[in-house]
Amino acid sequence: MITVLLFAQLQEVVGKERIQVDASELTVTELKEKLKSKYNIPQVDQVMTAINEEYALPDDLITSGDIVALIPPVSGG
Amino acid sequence: MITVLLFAQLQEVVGKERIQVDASELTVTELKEKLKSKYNIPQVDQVMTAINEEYALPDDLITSGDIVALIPPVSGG
Amino acid sequence: MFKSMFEIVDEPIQVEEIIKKVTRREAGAITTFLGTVREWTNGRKTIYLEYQAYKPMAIKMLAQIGKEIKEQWENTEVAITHRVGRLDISEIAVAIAISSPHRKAAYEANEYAIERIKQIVPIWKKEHWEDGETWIGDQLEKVNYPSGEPPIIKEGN
Amino acid sequence: MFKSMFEIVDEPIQVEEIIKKVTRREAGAITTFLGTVREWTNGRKTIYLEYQAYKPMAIKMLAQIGKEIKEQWENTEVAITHRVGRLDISEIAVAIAISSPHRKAAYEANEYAIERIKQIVPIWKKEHWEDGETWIGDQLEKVNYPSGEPPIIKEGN
Repeated sequence: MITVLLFAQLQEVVGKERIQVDASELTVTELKEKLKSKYNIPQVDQVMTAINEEYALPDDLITSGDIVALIPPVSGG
Repeated sequence: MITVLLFAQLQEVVGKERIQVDASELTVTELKEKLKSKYNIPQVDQVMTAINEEYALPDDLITSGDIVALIPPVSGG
Repeated sequence: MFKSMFEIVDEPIQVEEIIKKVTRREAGAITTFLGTVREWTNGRKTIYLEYQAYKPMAIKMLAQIGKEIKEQWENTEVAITHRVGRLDISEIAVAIAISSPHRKAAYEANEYAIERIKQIVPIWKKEHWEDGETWIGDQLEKVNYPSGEPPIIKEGN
Repeated sequence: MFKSMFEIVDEPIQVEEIIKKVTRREAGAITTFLGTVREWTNGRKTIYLEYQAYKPMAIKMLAQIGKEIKEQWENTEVAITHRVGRLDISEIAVAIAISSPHRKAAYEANEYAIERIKQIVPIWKKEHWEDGETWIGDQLEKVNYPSGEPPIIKEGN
């Protein structure tokens, strides 16, 4: 099981703060495809991803138990 | 009568915070010469001068009643 | 009491406290930057802002910025606090304090800190305008992964 | 109560007060610079500092710097307080606060302010070292009247 955290506009579009994805291993890109087909979030291509609080690359592997965050363009400061 | 204010090392060298100079009109340069001959302050050539709280040029005129300040290199901040 | 140098808080930011964190006998200069809620942006009136953070990662990224600064500017100390939740006009969203022996580094490092916050710290701002609301993103007008890489180098890479 | 934007004070400087003076609904950025008493300078240990000012002219010159800033950076607000008397290590000698709609101007104007203070404001610092004392001057390592002119243009010239 992979936990996916949502923030800002993504949280509002999906209506949830987190999604549980039933998978044991997949890449960031694969996860994004999965989320696109299951939820109506086209923005998912334009967000960065963090795995366990570290920024990740599209080919990075996510394994069961990981916490993934979808990170829309940040606007702090 | 012209009042001359002294600060920092000049105040310590002369041992006074102010000097009264008996003159009705003279230039900044003339005032400095007068001070050099009367008080032992060779540094006077290296200080800036203000007349009534405005920086002055060597040829600017000082008249009786003016307050002149001798301003050694500043070191605030 | 131990005070962390990098914090995400819900309450109003006390600037003096953050300055205290970086005050040291070696320092001759302390710069602070306060990001405050501005009423007007491009002719549009803001009523209030709402900030959301991915808190644990945001704190990590603030610490990362602190580390980058200490690598680039010798003998600096860095404290950054970002507030989340609802903020009214003129309230402080972020406070950055940098101390250093000399002023040049304190200015440069401070400006670097706010630039990096706007790049890598997972915090989002929602503008509540007179006539609507919107999440703000991509302030830097850059696409994501402009270099094809995330904006920080991971440890061990 | 009316608070002047440019002050010479004998008492410890309260940073929050100076920040309050420049806080405005139009501001999105406030920078502050604090000059603090550093213990070590070129391997020599400072015990304390003593500042002296030609107070009325110093206030005028601080106001002059504020004026120069407002001419160069649009929609900025400036407050500067300099302390005089005896200051111990880590105490604040000068505090500069600048607010502006955007951060770039707030940083630039702040750095300009401290540079100008070191050029034109009649304030002097006496270092009390472990092994002696001395009035500090000419920090910028320039001769006086480097251009043959005083460092500001007088009104009406």
